[in-house]
Amino acid sequence: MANKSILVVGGGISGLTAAVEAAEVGYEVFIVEKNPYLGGRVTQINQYFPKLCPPNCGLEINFQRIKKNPKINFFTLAEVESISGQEGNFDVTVKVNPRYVNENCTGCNKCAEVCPVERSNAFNYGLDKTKAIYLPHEFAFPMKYVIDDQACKGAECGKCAGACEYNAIDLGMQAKTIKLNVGAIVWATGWNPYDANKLSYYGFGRYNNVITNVMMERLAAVNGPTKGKIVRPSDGKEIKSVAFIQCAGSRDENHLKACSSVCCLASLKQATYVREQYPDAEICIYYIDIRARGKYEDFFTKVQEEANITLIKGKAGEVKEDPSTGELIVIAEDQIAQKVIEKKFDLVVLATGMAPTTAEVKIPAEMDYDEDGFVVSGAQTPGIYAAGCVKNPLDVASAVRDATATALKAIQSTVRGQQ
Amino acid sequence: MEQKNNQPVKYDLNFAREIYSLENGSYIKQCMQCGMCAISCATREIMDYSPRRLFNLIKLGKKDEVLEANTMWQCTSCCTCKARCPRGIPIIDVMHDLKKYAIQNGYSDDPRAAFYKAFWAEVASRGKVFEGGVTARYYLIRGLDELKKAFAMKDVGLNMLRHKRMPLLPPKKVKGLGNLKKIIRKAQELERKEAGR
Amino acid sequence: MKYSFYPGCSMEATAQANLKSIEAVAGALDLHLEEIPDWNCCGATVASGVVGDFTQQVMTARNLAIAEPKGYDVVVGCSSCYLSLAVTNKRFKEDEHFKALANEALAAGGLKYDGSLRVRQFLEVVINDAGFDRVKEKVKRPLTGLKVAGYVGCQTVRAIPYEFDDPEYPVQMDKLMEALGATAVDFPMKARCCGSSNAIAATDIVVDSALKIFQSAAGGGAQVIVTPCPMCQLNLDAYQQRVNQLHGTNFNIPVLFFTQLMAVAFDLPEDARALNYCIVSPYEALAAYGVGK
Amino acid sequence: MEKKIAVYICTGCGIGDALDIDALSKVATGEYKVSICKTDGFLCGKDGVELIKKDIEGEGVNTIVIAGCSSRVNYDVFDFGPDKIVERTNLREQVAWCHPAGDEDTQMLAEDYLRMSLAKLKNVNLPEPYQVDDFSKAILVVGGGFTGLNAALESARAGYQTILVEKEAALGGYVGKMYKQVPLKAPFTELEENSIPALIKAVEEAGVKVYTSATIEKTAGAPGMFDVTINQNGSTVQERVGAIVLATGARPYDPGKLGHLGFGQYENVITQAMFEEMAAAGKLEAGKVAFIQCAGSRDKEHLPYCSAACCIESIKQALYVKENNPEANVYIYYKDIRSNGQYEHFYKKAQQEGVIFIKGDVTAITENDGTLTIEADDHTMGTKSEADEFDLVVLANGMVPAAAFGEMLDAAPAQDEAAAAADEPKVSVAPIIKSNMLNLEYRQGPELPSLKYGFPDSHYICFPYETRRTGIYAAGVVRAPMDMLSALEDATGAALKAIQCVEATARGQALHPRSGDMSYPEFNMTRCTQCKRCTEECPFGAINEDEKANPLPNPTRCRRCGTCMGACPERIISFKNYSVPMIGNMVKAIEVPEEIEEKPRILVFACENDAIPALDMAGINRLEYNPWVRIIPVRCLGSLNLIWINDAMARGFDGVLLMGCKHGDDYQCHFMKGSELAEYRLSKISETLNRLGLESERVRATTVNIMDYDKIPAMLDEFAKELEELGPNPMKDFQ
Repeated sequence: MANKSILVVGGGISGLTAAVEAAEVGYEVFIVEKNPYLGGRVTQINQYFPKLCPPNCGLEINFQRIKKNPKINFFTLAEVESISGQEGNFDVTVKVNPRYVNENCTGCNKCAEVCPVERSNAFNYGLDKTKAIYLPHEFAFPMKYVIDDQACKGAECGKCAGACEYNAIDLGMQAKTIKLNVGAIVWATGWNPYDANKLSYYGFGRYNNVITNVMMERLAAVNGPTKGKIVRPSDGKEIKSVAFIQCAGSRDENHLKACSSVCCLASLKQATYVREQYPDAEICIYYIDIRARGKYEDFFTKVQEEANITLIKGKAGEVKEDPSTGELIVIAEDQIAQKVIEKKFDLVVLATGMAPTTAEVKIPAEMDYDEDGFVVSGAQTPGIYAAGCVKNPLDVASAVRDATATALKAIQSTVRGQQ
Repeated sequence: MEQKNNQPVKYDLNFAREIYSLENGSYIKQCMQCGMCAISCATREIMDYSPRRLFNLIKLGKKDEVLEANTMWQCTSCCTCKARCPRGIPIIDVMHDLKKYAIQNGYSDDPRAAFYKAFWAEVASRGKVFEGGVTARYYLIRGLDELKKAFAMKDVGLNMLRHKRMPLLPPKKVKGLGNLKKIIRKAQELERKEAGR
Repeated sequence: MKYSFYPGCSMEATAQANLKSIEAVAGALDLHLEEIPDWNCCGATVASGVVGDFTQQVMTARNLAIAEPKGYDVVVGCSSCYLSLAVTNKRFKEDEHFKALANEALAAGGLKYDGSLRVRQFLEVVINDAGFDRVKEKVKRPLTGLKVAGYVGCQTVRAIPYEFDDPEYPVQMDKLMEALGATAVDFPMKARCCGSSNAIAATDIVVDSALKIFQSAAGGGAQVIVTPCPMCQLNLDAYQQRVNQLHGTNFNIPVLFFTQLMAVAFDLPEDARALNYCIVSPYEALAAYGVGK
Repeated sequence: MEKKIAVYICTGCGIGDALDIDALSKVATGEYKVSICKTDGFLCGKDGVELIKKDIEGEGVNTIVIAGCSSRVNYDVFDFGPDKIVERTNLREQVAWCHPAGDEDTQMLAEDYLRMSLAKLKNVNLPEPYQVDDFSKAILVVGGGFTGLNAALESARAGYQTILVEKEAALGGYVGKMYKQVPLKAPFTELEENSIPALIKAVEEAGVKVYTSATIEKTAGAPGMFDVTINQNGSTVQERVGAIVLATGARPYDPGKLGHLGFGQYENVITQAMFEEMAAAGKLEAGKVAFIQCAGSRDKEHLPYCSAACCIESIKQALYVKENNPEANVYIYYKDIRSNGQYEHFYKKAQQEGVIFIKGDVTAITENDGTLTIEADDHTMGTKSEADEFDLVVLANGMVPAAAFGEMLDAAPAQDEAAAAADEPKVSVAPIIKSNMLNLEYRQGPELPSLKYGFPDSHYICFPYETRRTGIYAAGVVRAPMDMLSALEDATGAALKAIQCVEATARGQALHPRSGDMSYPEFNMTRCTQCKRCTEECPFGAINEDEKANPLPNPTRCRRCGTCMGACPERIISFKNYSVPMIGNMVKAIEVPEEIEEKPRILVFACENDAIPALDMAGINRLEYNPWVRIIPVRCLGSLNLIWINDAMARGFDGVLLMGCKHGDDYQCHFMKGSELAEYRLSKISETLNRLGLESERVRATTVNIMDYDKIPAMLDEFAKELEELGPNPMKDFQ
């Protein structure tokens, strides 16, 4: 008897969507997420283009849908270790890493108050710190604390365990293995921001005021490291000018060969963040082509008109720092003006693109990948489907559509498996 | 680019096709006009056209502008543009092709053309390079005026001489020079055959 | 470890210090270099501009063909030669059509190259094969307090990008200098072009490039510049006085091959250090490390 | 169901420290005569839950009040089965974590919240699902082009009976006429064979029932029971289906309007579609061809949007020419090359094949001796340019959705006129274009409302299949401009949504965003005055009207927002667990201190989708705010009935604040118009309030999104300050 349940790997917007959509048809779903919370990359985004609305709004609805639906099961801090079997009958081994905090946690924050150790806050891309025991962010679902075992001093400290009134802290918690039997698998492990350190000509990592677009989201977010104030990381100063460098790694044979699809719109969106906080700031976008497809063209037009940005046709070639002021000099060839220009900025934002997670970690099954590591669509292993940005670089709405489509593909696999 | 009498520049693909057929020429077609090369170049401030603009001129069919440009001669083969080009165009190799093409087609006014010829003559005759030899050949090609200019630099040369940096005698020729010459001749023959392919 | 060694033309002329110090340092680190017999010029980046890439690469391949029977990795001590040899070698490995054609040409001289060798730079061999630990062991006179600008130059890291270091902001040579006890200074121009062969036909370019490099090195407080490249070494060394004359500057930064500084730290004899070849005198800067005229 | 109520007060997470729990318990046991009221220090712990379960078993408790944390957390811990009513009184996030411990005002707040919960329960009943016998699970796909065929195939492959209706005699649509198609898979460089013939075969093999030369004459009914009248060559058939995928495609932009690019003037200036036909017919001999991008698109005078597919379609067509004759000269004039994603490889491929790309604006096209000359501003060269001797110029003339053709209907003319006459704000209504695709028998119009430019798209980023006509999902280029790869995904996604709709409908459950909700509005028709407010304001067109203007509800179209309930002046619309009296009782349960006590009261109606989580976030961040506020969550501000404002003012509340979602062009309301409608309704009562001597400023609407939690304290303090300036509500004395 084949199995009608579906495993969804990755609890970001694509995975959540695939899971919720399949469950609302009536299928049992398991979500395996490697972070201690669901929501993935979109939880770190301040606003979506083109509506400039907060991602947490849609996530809240999705979490409500999960909460109300007994057919959805999820594991956080979990990774798929192996897959065997075939369409309609896959055996999957899932490793669940220790949270060191059990289900008793009420989210009261007493533990973090007493924790003596700090760690770099990955949620804010290292722009600030949290305690070693922490709530990943205030919207975290599930709302349970977690311990970073790289930072935690363990039982020798134990202050958090002493402070917890609910016996929720288990410093000796071990990883455990879970076995699942499912009919189909949706792989939706998403993307990583392309490593800006590899673009040494832009000085990321050497110059504090060169940041990436994902960091910009955190700087602009009210629950970010600066409470939403966009400032220079080097000294916390307000900014008078900002440059956005498009195709930082994308459309590049040496880095990501594909276009990442979203960065043009993301930079236009981030220009609105800056404009809202700094009515007089100079905003320049260095680009090759502005890719605002379909109705996004309206957003492009609107931002151009309302945000008063300067578009410079020419990929930025280099960024230099004036060490005395922390200012950055962006050098580019303004192709319309037919000359090389050097302009000074307080902040440079690299529009780094999407590297699929499968560029680094492959699916433990027979699958094909393209030159950037994106999963090639089509059934290499029937019954395993990629969804969202692990397959194509997509904006959120497209990823959601793709995940919805993939939910049907997975359902079809379980139906075929019945025959 | 200068526009004569405000007349529209007329595209002519014939010259472009000729350039595209050079050893590395077909890569030029991949240029997406991003301009990364323009910034990467160590000598960009003194180049007539950035590689991007040069590729555009090729596309337009502006033969004289392209071949009279100093762009390829300013190229020092530092590889920055080649390492960075998002479209994977081996720009320095394209520049080699353009230098060769310019020399072959009689566009060799640039002093570097003389230097290149001198260098090659030196290699071809001994299998190794001897700076003294290259320099002598260079001034032979460029003539006396150039030598006068060089005189201003004599302290550099003297300093080198003083620190045993400029041997006056050439190194030994390659023993297998005959074979090397045969190899080179054969290579050139094959290359011509390939180009005509 | 045994290696086939390709010195290149400059080592017989302008860069004899390079040859001397490489040989000495290699010996000290148990790296056995065997010169490729009857090697010829690689054509540098100049020959292609006259005869095209193919002919230049075939000419280069003659050296590889001669070295192939031994099977050792080919070690190169010159950046420009490395560019020629490494790129040619890569084509043999990746482009079957090229390989067949090139072998047809080589056959005219009775040679054949299968593309089986690895082409490596001496700098990379020191770092990866000898290793920082062995280097540290050999240091007799730690270069404590010496501020070094590691001028890697262009082709060393960009011939095959990311092969062993970042193509634009390399760090490996700095680490090597730290292993000698020296301090590597922040040096943004460390991988920019020196002007290359324009030294003869367009000296302005070299003077201009050198100025920027000196400014950058001096900005970091460098006492000496080290480089793995003979062309870089020559341009920065020979034109330093000229830069000062033309720009009213007074740079006095000795420019050494990194191997010369290793020889100093290893306390190898003067012949290995070959400091007398330096045009800008290094003796003052290195006085504290047992170096005297 | 006879309710047996028990109250459980959790004292953990600081609640016990903040409040006098005994006094709080007395509210339950004393005021509300609840026989079981227990406290626990860790109610969500094993022992706490066990305590409750024991009472359920032993005492027959079936209605449980958890006075502790927010319902956003521990939803699973406090789930005691579908036959139990659970009410969560938020003493943690909304009391203990955002108000000072041990304070008199904090205690009053907690006691009021418990009162509100207990008062609410009087009108809360377990919902019973709406189910009828003859629900259909069949899926209808309208449109037999690339998207429609794929949607039908995917639906059939999932095991659902599928019906496909195509107006032309042959299936295939626009793509069917193509010579070849753009790559849909890695490496994204190779032209693919036209997939339509294989698709048609697959659709037939999958058992899809196909009607060609057929149109939809009428669509009556509702999800699970749509009765569709199909006209095939003049004769009609009726089909009952559960849900519909609308995949009627797009048409090329009218090239007749592109005279400036020589169309109509020169025979050899043609459109992308014409070129496909030429290529399919093997006529590819042109030796020099130019493609002009954005011919109509990205142009304020024509189509302001980008048509999304044209760049890669032109690249494909350029490759046709090169494939046929590698020596042909092919130029593409463009603004920006939009080969998004992996189509970058396709762009590069065309370049490698020798296609010349010119970033520039075409300024003139002329004909000389039978060939065409193009003048353009070449942007990357900074010159005017000219190229001549073109045999063919192909205009990439973009796309217009099939839904955009037809007469534009004004959905609510009566309301507009009235509003215009009274110079009052009016609620914007999405236009409906009579495009003759579905011919819905809906009171609000015969087709899907269009979002912009005639595309019946979803407005939501997170929920791109959100539809304002439940059970009808637009897919492909009728919905939004897109390329074929997107259309393929869209077709499959829409098929899933249609399947989900028929399944949820059969279970009697609501669809997104209140998915799973089994309550639905019930109408007490005896008191109906036929005012039409409910039928006009329903955002989903769920309510039809009979000829006497009586509302005819369709529960399976309903999305349970309660907008009808809020609109009804007679208060005849109720859900089993959400009603006008339920909220009214909560308002009345709040103790309003007398004027002399100088403790004003502010009533907040907060949308549970965004405002309530934002208030929770204020708590989680320990942001302190005004203790005079009492918060009542509502499903949507659209469900706000003005009687609640009346009640509140009459009770002596000093002010009422509505916290809803953003409205306007970028609205965030999950039910489209809820917050806008609430403001509209407020505007109607301001005069009445003024007449009663109550300043209309006392009642105010504001928008709060989920990330605005940091602004909430100031927002409330400011309102409180303004109310203080106005002085106490004069009605207090009449209590």
